[in-house]
Amino acid sequence: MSEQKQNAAHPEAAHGEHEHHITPPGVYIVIFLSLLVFTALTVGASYIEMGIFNPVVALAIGVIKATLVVLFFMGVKYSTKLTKLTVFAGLFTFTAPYCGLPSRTSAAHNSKKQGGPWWR
Amino acid sequence: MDHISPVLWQFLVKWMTNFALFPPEASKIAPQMDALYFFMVLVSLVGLTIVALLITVFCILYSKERHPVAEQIEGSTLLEATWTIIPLGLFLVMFVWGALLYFRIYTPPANAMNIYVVGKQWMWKAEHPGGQHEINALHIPTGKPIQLTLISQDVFHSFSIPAFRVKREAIPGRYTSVWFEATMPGTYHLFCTQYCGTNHSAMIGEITVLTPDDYKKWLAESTSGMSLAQNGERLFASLSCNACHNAKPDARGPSLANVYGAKLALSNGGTAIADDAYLRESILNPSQHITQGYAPIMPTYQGQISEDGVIALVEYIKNLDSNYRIEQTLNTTDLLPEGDGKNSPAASRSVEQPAGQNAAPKGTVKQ
Amino acid sequence: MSDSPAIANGAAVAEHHEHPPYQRHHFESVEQQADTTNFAMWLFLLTEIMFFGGLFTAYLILRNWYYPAFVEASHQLNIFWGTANTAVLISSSFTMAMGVWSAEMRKKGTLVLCLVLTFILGLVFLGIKTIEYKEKIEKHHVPGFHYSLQSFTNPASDPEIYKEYHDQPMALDMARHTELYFFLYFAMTGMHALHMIIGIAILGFMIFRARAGAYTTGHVTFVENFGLYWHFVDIIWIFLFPLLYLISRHQ
Amino acid sequence: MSSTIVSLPDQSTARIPKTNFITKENGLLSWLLTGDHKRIAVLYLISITFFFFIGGSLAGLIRLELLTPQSDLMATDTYNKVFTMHGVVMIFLFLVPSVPATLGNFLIPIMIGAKDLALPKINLLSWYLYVVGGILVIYTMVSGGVDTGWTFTTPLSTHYVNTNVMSTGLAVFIAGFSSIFTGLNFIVTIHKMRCPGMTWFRLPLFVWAHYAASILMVLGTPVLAIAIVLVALERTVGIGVFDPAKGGDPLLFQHLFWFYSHPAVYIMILPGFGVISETISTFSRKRVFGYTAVAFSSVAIAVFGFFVWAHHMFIMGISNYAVLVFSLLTMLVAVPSAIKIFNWTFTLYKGSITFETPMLYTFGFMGLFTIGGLTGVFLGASGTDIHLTETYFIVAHFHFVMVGGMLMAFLAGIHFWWPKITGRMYPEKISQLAAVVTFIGFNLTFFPQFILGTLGMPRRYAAYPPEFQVLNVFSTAGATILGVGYLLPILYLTWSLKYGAIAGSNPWQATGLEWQIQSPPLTENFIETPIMDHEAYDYEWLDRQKAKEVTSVG
Repeated sequence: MSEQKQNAAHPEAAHGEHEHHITPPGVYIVIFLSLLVFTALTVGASYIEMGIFNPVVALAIGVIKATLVVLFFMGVKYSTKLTKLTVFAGLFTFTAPYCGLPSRTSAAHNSKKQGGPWWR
Repeated sequence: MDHISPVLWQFLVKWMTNFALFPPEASKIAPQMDALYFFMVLVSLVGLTIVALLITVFCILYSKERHPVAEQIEGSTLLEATWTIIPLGLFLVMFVWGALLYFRIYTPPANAMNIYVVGKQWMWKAEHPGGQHEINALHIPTGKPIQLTLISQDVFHSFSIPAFRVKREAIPGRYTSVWFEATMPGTYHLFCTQYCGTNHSAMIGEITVLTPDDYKKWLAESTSGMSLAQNGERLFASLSCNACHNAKPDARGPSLANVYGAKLALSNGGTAIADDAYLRESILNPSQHITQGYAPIMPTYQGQISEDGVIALVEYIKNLDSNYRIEQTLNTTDLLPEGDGKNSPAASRSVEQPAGQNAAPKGTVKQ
Repeated sequence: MSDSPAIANGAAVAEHHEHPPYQRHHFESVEQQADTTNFAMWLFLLTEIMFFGGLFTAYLILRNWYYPAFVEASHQLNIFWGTANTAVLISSSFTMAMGVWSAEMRKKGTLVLCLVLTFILGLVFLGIKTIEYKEKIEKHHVPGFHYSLQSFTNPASDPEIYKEYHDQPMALDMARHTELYFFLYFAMTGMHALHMIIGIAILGFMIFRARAGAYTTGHVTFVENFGLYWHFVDIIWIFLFPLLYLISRHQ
Repeated sequence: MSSTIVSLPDQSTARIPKTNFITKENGLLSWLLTGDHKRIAVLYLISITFFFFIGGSLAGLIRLELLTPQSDLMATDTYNKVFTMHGVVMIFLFLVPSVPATLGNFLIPIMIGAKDLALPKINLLSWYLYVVGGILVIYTMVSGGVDTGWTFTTPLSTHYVNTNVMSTGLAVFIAGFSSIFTGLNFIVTIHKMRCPGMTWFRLPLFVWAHYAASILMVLGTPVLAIAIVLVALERTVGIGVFDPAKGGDPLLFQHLFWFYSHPAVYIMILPGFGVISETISTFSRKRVFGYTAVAFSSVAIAVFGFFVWAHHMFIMGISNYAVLVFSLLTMLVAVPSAIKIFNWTFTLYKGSITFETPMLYTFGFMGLFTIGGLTGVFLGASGTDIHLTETYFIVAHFHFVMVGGMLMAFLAGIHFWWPKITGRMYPEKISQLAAVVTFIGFNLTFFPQFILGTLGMPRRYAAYPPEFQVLNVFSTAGATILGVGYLLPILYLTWSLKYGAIAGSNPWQATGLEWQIQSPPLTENFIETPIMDHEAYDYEWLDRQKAKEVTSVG
């Protein structure tokens, strides 16, 4: 309690002690470059005929890129459990409605009755 | 005082004569629905009584006068588990029972007589296979399973017959269905229960349940001369559908004979069962429903045929299927007036039938 | 106040502390304040995810239903501009991250530079988006405004696209559904662009404040939280890009 | 029932503390620009009461129209507009913000020992958003109303009505963001602003309930927002996403809408649960029975509540598989509510019970919510849902939960914390009368509707078959009594602002942190940061505390 108050009086000191991690610019550069590489990859992959795997690869690369941004640019890797939990909760409520949504390929027939995620 | 008491008197008389806790049980499913309903009422009453009783007893025993100092109790895992597990068990029973009932109400038997119902602001239009049309009314016989195929022409409506305990939403753009078997002759309410705009409360009608004999009479009186399938046949010709779907060997479109209920191989590689919904969709959005081996040349009829027209076409195509026709004929001959049974397009079609079946292997894979 | 014994058993004497000017009165410490606003920002992003979620759901369901229409309609998008925009947005995210770093290291000059770069890259993104939108307007591919099906019922009439994809002419009933694709395209990218515009406006404000040195005295919360927002907008694009531009290229 | 726990200071010497959050600053502007959560709560209280009475008068009109089977008081059009406005006002402008924005706003920071909510400006912003939403609703009403029903069902709302759908949609959108910001603020505050010693399991259950409700607000409301944006675009541009004629999917709107609007039911009721936990503990002088179970059942309701939305669509043709999943989940979500009811009941066991007004409302809540909850199971079981949905049964069900549950809890809470907010007591006798009148009126109004629904009377009907009249007459008669029951508190609570007895800091001898500070509280709530050194609802701690005070004074 009193310690907290002292910290309040010396925000700089508190800042150094258990304030969040400062990511060095080197990490940012590496992430930046890998994001560019992944962008090139995903564009390249879209030019290769892979059937059902085209959307899978594209979305997988999207997920990897997003993960990199969340972990490093947004600093979740170094942040509190609470933030991680928040991110996870967001991910869960966002993706849960899509479960069972069939990834449509050109081969499968589609009728309104068949297409749809689990809640339809 | 003079004018109040008659009003009160009327009011009480009305109450006594009309008092009911649930509507008449006029269909086969109604007693089953009521059984579950009263089971739930019972459970609720018991639950409510337990809670009310406990509260009352505790309030008397532990009021401040009698019990000036409270005893602090943390909780009790055993008790809490009890009132978690017992309600959970009861709710699960209700869930299973309810689901069984649900599937019974929405799974029509194969031999059901099909009546089409189109909802529009603000009326119900019923179309009987024999060609009879009804607005805000429906005549049906007792003792026959009746399937309703519902669709809406504009907004959501809901077709509800409380005395039968059935209800189904009529949705724009897709068929839904429900079935029932009436047991008691009489007239019953038909309501639209899904709010549908200004005259929602005027979208009501009467279900008239007749004995099979009376129903036969009614059919004879209200016939329009042409069955629904015959109407469809006429429309089929006037839209020049038969220019392609003519069952000739070099036809540009697949033969429609025996298509209904068949598993079709589609040009995009998939398969589909040709049910009512499929037939409707393939008229309005043909390009997604091209049978294998045919070019995607069929134009869309979206916006050119009303829902009633589509229904007539669907019924016509369904009647081209011999199984369906036999089923429906078996189902309705004892109900139809003399000679009317031959009114179905089957009679006039029997000459073309062999040709249709010749072409069938090309487009359809019947399994 | 005799009747209000605040419970303060551990009662350290409440002396008045010198708070930095940016600490709001109801926080115990700057650290608590930073933590709190940071968490609030994350929660706000959570609501944003759910907001976009509705559009993603609509897109995926309708794509499932009208697959050929969605495929052919997406061929109208220009992968070059899409890729360029992705690179621009990633770069802006990078400069933003560097901005946060320079605020933390109290490098005022670098911070201003980074913010200005982010600002410019944001504008470039919107500029490219305008080019793309303009193309759609010219081809009458804006749903609801004289929408034209010509490119789909007769792909050869659209030589540039045809050269690339050799699309088959679509039946009218399917071609009609390309309008749904373009609506979702405009809704999703438009909603994203709206977020960009709001972000750029805030960036402009931040540049002024940064030049005045407001973020380089240890109070980096605002820059950090804005960074989260900016990266979030980036992530939305990271998913929009493949979903709208790429996954249908080969179907 | 002479015995009471009320202990007031000596009225001849007692004074309302000179400095408190009300007297700190003067002038209208000091209220309109305030960051103080207590002042914002009061602003909310005033605006919510205003809209409650608008919604209430609309309900009165509905009941009057239904007195006779014909639509004779007003045209069907007008009737449709009246019930739509009743729904919009009551749900978005009253029920959703009722307890959280008033009592929650006022109490959560104090209960956790903080000086304010984490984001005071956002808190003020959310009130302004609420007001803008409210003004838009009033604008809608005076400029001709809207008749889509509060559910905005497509394609009715997009292509078949010509009324003010846009302004209503905008109002709901904006009011939605008001509730998002309130929820966000609560979550952040509860996580980050707790005073030393205030662990999660020392939080009052009021705070737990609000935490659960806030999760739903933050995650659910944006989906409503996007659904409304799409409806607006559909109306203006004709985008076709919900339009079957263009290949869109009208059921998609139902999914998006209910994805919010079902959790919204829990947004409305959970804070009410919180109030009941506080009152029942205080008036039986006992710790809530099974604190952890009650706390976690709130969270369980929040989590399960997200995955039951399609039970509104059983008869609309969703897949059989979806019907099974959603029916099962609906049954599961009923269990935590049952747990709560029993835990509250057993809180009375071996307590020392008194019957002040908040406790009477609490009993009312428990009875009515039990009925409301159990009839919910009728609708969750897919089979019986077919017969009962879209009838007066469902109207009665959600009025039992929302009005019988939530409004009772709201009134319990208002009476309970009135002395804390204003520093004065309400008059006890007449308020007990009001509680009883409300309970009787409520049952008379809504119980006949269960029978009406079972008989098949559809909801939203301006005219109905004559055989339903008798029960409708009962219902309207009940509504009159109910109206009196709601008018009474307005009168005597206003009266008490000037003439009520001085309450002192802890009239109920309750244990919450809010009762340990002066009433009305100081702007920063506490003189110095409190330290929580005991469990919630620790009446022994309170006794020790009192004993200490006596000795120190002696």
